[in-house]
Amino acid sequence: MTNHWIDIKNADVILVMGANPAENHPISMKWIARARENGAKFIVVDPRFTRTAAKADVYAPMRSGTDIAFLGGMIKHILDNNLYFRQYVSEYTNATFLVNPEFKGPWQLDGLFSGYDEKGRKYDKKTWSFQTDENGLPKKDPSMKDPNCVFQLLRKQYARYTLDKVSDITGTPKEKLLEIYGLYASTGKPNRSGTELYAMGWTQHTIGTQNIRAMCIIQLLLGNIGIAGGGINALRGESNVQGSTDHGLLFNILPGYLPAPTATIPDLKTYNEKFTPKTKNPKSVNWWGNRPKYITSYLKAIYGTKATKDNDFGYAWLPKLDEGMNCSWLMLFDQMFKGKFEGFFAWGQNPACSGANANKVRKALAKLKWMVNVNLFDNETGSFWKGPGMNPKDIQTEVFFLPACSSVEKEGSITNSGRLAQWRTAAIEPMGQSKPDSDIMNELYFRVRRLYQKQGGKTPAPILNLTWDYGEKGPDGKVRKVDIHRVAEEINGSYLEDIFDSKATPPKQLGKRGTLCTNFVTLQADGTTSCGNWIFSGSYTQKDGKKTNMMSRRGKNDPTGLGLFSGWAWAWPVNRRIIYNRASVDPQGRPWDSKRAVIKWNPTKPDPNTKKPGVWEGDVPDGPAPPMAMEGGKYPFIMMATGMGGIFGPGLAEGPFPEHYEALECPLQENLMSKQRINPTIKLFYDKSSGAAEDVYYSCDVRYPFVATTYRVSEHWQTGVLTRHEPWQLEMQPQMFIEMSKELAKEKGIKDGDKVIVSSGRGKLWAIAIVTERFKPFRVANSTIHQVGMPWCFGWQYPEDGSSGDSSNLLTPTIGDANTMIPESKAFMVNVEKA
Amino acid sequence: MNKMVRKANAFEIVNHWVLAGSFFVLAVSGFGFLFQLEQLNSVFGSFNTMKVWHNWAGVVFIVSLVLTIVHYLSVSLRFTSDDMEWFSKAGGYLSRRVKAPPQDELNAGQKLYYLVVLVAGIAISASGLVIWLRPASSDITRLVLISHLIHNICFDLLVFAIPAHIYLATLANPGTFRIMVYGTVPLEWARKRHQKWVQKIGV
Amino acid sequence: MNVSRRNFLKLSGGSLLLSSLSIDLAPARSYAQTLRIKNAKESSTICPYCSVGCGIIVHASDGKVINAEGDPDHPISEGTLCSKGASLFQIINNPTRVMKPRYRAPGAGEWQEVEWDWALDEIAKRVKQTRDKTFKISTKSKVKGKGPDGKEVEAEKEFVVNRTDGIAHVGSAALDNEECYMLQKLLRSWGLVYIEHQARI
Amino acid sequence: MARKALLISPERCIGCRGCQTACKEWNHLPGTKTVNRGTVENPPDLTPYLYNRIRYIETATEADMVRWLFVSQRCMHCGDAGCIKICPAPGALFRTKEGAVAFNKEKCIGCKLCVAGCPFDVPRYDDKDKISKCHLCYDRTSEGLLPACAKTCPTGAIRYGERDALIGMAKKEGYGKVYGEADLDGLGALYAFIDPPKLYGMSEKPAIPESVVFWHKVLKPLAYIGLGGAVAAAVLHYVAFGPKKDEEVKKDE
Repeated sequence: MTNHWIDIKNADVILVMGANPAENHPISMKWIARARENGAKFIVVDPRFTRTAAKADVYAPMRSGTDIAFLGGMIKHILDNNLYFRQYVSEYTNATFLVNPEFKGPWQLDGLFSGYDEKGRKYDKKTWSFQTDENGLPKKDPSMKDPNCVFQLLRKQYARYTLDKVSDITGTPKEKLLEIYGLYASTGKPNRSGTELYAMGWTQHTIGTQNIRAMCIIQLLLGNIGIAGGGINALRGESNVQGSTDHGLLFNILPGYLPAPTATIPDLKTYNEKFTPKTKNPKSVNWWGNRPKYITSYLKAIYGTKATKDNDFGYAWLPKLDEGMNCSWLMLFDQMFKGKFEGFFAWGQNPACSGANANKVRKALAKLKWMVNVNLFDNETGSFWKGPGMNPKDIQTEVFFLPACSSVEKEGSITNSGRLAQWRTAAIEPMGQSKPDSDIMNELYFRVRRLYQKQGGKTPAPILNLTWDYGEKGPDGKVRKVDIHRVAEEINGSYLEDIFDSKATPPKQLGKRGTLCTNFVTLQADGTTSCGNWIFSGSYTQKDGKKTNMMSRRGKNDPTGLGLFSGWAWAWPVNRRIIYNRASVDPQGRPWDSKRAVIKWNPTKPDPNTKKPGVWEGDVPDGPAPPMAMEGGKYPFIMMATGMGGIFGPGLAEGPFPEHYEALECPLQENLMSKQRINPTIKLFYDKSSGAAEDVYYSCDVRYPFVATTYRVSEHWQTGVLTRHEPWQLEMQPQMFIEMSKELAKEKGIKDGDKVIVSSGRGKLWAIAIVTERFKPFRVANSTIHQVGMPWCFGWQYPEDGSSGDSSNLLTPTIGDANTMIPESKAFMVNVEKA
Repeated sequence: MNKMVRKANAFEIVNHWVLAGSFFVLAVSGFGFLFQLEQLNSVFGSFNTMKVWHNWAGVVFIVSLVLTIVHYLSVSLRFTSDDMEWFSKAGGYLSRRVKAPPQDELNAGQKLYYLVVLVAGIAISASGLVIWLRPASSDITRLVLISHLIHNICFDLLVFAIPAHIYLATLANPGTFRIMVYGTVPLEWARKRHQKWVQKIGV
Repeated sequence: MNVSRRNFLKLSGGSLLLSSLSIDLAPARSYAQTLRIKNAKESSTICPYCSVGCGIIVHASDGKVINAEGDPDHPISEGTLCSKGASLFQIINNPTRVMKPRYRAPGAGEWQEVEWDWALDEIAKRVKQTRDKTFKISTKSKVKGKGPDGKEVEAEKEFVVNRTDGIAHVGSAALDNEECYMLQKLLRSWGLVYIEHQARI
Repeated sequence: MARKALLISPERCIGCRGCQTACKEWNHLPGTKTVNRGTVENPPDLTPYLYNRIRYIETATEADMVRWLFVSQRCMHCGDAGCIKICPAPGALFRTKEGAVAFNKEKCIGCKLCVAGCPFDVPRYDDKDKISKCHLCYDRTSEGLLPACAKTCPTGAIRYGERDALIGMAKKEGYGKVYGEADLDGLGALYAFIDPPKLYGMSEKPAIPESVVFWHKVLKPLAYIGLGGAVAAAVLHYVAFGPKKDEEVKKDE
């Protein structure tokens, strides 16, 4: 989330598309309701009529997987009717930038951008660049009339997204499209704000990242980024999926979104050269220019005194990926399926139900030599060897199940969608023999380390040199019990030497040796600071010797009335509640909307640090620099090297502008928008010539004629490992179901409550039919398309009588987004028959 | 010594007192339920045990009632011209001078009382059973409501009829009560009240 | 008490007989029941389910959780919870929770309960075994460089990678931040690169 | 104390069933085994272990427009409560000082008459044959806490407070009529409906069954009158006419 949960109340228009907050984030509806009480309009666009849709002022159905068409039409509507926020667009985004004249778009190349390599299914992005001046800075046309400027290219790209075409693709009635376009575009005025809430409904597509990009473009056009009641807000699915991502539990990132090093980056210097963007524009903050400070401080945190300047701070000990090596989820299970792994940890996760194409996942697990499953409850992953179709005698996988304790039996912090890190205290000791996860890690750390100490082995250095000072140690050198506060301190970082601001005269002391860091601004690239995760620097601070856990704060003050609650817990970065908030003010530092001032520049009040007049008031600004138009002022989008919001986004795989492609499995022979039916850059696991039978897909195949989508329900959480064990939840939502329209049910002779068999190319399962008015057939390209929907919260392992059914992921395909490789489980093809 | 004639046998006496006893328990607890008389806790212990008493006293009552009804069926349902005359003179109870005409084994008032017991007894028993056992029914709520109504109407009827019966069998007619103790009455007493019956049995 | 008073008046007004017999049909009774959380220990936590981050107060007594309900001071949730948050109690006190480590031997048809020490030692052995067997100190990669003639050429070179491709990990978005940090640190120290979790799906 | 009540606003309800669960949590009610019957609504009815449940009502209006309504079903805490009226066991059903209709299982005799007396088909009996229903968390409210359902509701679809204030609030929010404002001496569970109550499965004019009213108003007093009347009549008769004398009979002969 660029903004935060409470901020939804500040919106004038709320668009929920790709999310179902009433069922998956119910408490967010409190803030949507609050906004509506203040007159806000609530729009829901969803293939099915959900509990969220039931509360909408305007609801529109849309065929699953056609979001870009829908949003492209909105971009066209905004541009055609001059509804964009002109000053914002021209001064805060790259709309004015001139693009390489060689660049060609889908309007010229029938669905492709310039530089496509058909064989490699990827683009050479050379032409996706800006024209630059002698300083290497992008050339601009402030009038935005140059035919090569981003703004004009945007017009050309979406000129094809006419109302008729969009309605034909999405199945949304034209009048609904117009109503929603008009309503949402009304937020293009300085005193109107519009927010967008999305979740897996956008990400779980082969074009997931571009779905979000399309909305980002709209939000930038309407000036909705950075303001209260605006933003583009991912509603994350798990209590700490934000935190676990922040802390780099992914193959491609280290904590704080530092890229994971690759083989051809042999040393820290090369790493820094490659990943530290540069700009000569003094107005550009270019925050990632600080990268060397963060990676060095990270290495100091994990290797401590063993990390020295001489040994490149232990950079060599970090595991490296081969160039182009992708270890993401689908690849991981593909490798496992091919028998490439001996060992596997499923730590608090149940891939046998949550993984797309779960049959393949379950078969893959059987190829492991050993597996460790850490959880509160037994689950389909840990017990895969006795699952449906498995013969335990044939399965040689050893499985260890380690019981973790629940979240109230230990201490620690979690980060919500709004980047708010909140501390949880322990109510009781761990029950039975269960242990906090941190203690399980501690035990494993120590035991593996002891083996390497005693027996030696392959490259023990990364293990032996790791810092692990997390509590009082016993005579064997083992930490008896993890003191989680010490971990929090390591993440926050500390000064290893006295730190001075060398630019100031005389040099000003920034930090005192041996104390906790104030925030990441004081981190250093020379090894004199240590910080486990730079974005969390400032979460556990020290003043006058006294340590403060900022994440456990319970301040209730809200002076702005915008719901920032800056004294409640702590949000990264530096307790900023709304990011890109410098875009909420005009170049002079005056809020676009004085009634909703996130920050404002007070030119007379002296800065407490410099004592010079001029200071920001309100939320923590995106950097203390004065407003853009003033001396020393900075551009608002500090994470971008150019300082500008990216309407033209050359970083993604498919192209700098989102373009509509159909899902891998879809009911249409061709894409109505272009010759390119599917995303040209996705990795195909199955081809007629190669790929496992498990990865097969069927598009436009009479055997699987219905579009299917998967989702969660309010009563269960993820695969249901926790909630299926709660009789209260199971009572409300006991069995696997499939929702379908009355029209389809009639066609198939299915009645409400009937048991049906749902099948796809990958598997089949039973479900109870919910025949409902809330599902309607779509009229797409003059044909009728039926859509069905299923939850994925059930599994064979519990309830033990099998009364719940199994996961709908048995049906989903092995295909992912071209950028993130998030599997496409929101649009695929199935058949339904009465059981 | 006056000659004695047998008016009631041992079965009749025992059955009468079983019926009377169970009714007494039912009536007292019934009042308790009707008006939530917590004072009765000192007798029954609690309303829960009172309910047990009420229900099982009801069972006893039903058994005894059935025996009573069957036993007196033949004599009670035969109404004759004597009865009409008895009614026209109100059994001689409303005047010191008007005398009741000669009667058979049971006078018309007694037959009427039998009828009340027959109708109200069956109805209160049946409705009580419905409330207690809640038989399977498509609309049990309605059935219970009707039963509840009947139960209470009958109760109202019985709480009037029973005291009247007690009065008539004791204070109003000295000498009657002994029938339900010894089973016999003096011949003279019988002659005056059940002349025709005495003639019939030919004492 | 308004209601029963009103009721009472109405009844007594409506039926003289009833009131004269002083039959109060709806007596206002205060049935004293002690609040079971009155003397419990309170601690604050955040809901473990979705990412809204609602506050929950947990009441514990004698080392047992006896109640868990919304934290009214929490600025986001203001004491409210959805069905999942409201049932936190049932996660903690749940007879189907696994309370002892388990092991499933190759080819076995059932789990067996084991001791922590044994399980952890065995896992450590396997981590080491697999790591030692599959550890790659270096791999070959193609890199662009300048040939002797000054032209750009692609050449294969050996690079240090210090990783194992023999062990993979998935999870865990439900751990605390500190645990996530420890976990990535631990896994990377073993050389794992196949590290994924819920964010990817 | 001013009478307290719940204000239930289906328009605000998002159907998350936080209230359904929070109620179970607070009252320690077990979950029961259910099946999916072709709807997400479950269990299908109130049970002894379910005091409050959300009903999901799907209505197809006009062309292609569908509405999905969510409404809480539970004890209505009638001002004139049929269950209390008909209950024979003192203290089994009672009115709390906040105005709720609560129960005491220890005093309940399991007669189930309250089931018949309730205009809303609310009371249920547990496995020990004791009454079970919403009691508006009077153990909480008497300590100044909100009922579990109202406390947990994210969107204010269930609000608890002084009854008069709630009615005022609903009117201010634009609801002309509040369901339960006057019926049965005012319900303790008020509903702000924009549609006719029938759409939500509620009767337009809820009332205690007529037979119960008749019984209460007529039969009950008659029981006293009957007993008293019989005794009085006997006394009067005895005084006026005296017992039948055997001598008189003799004289006559």
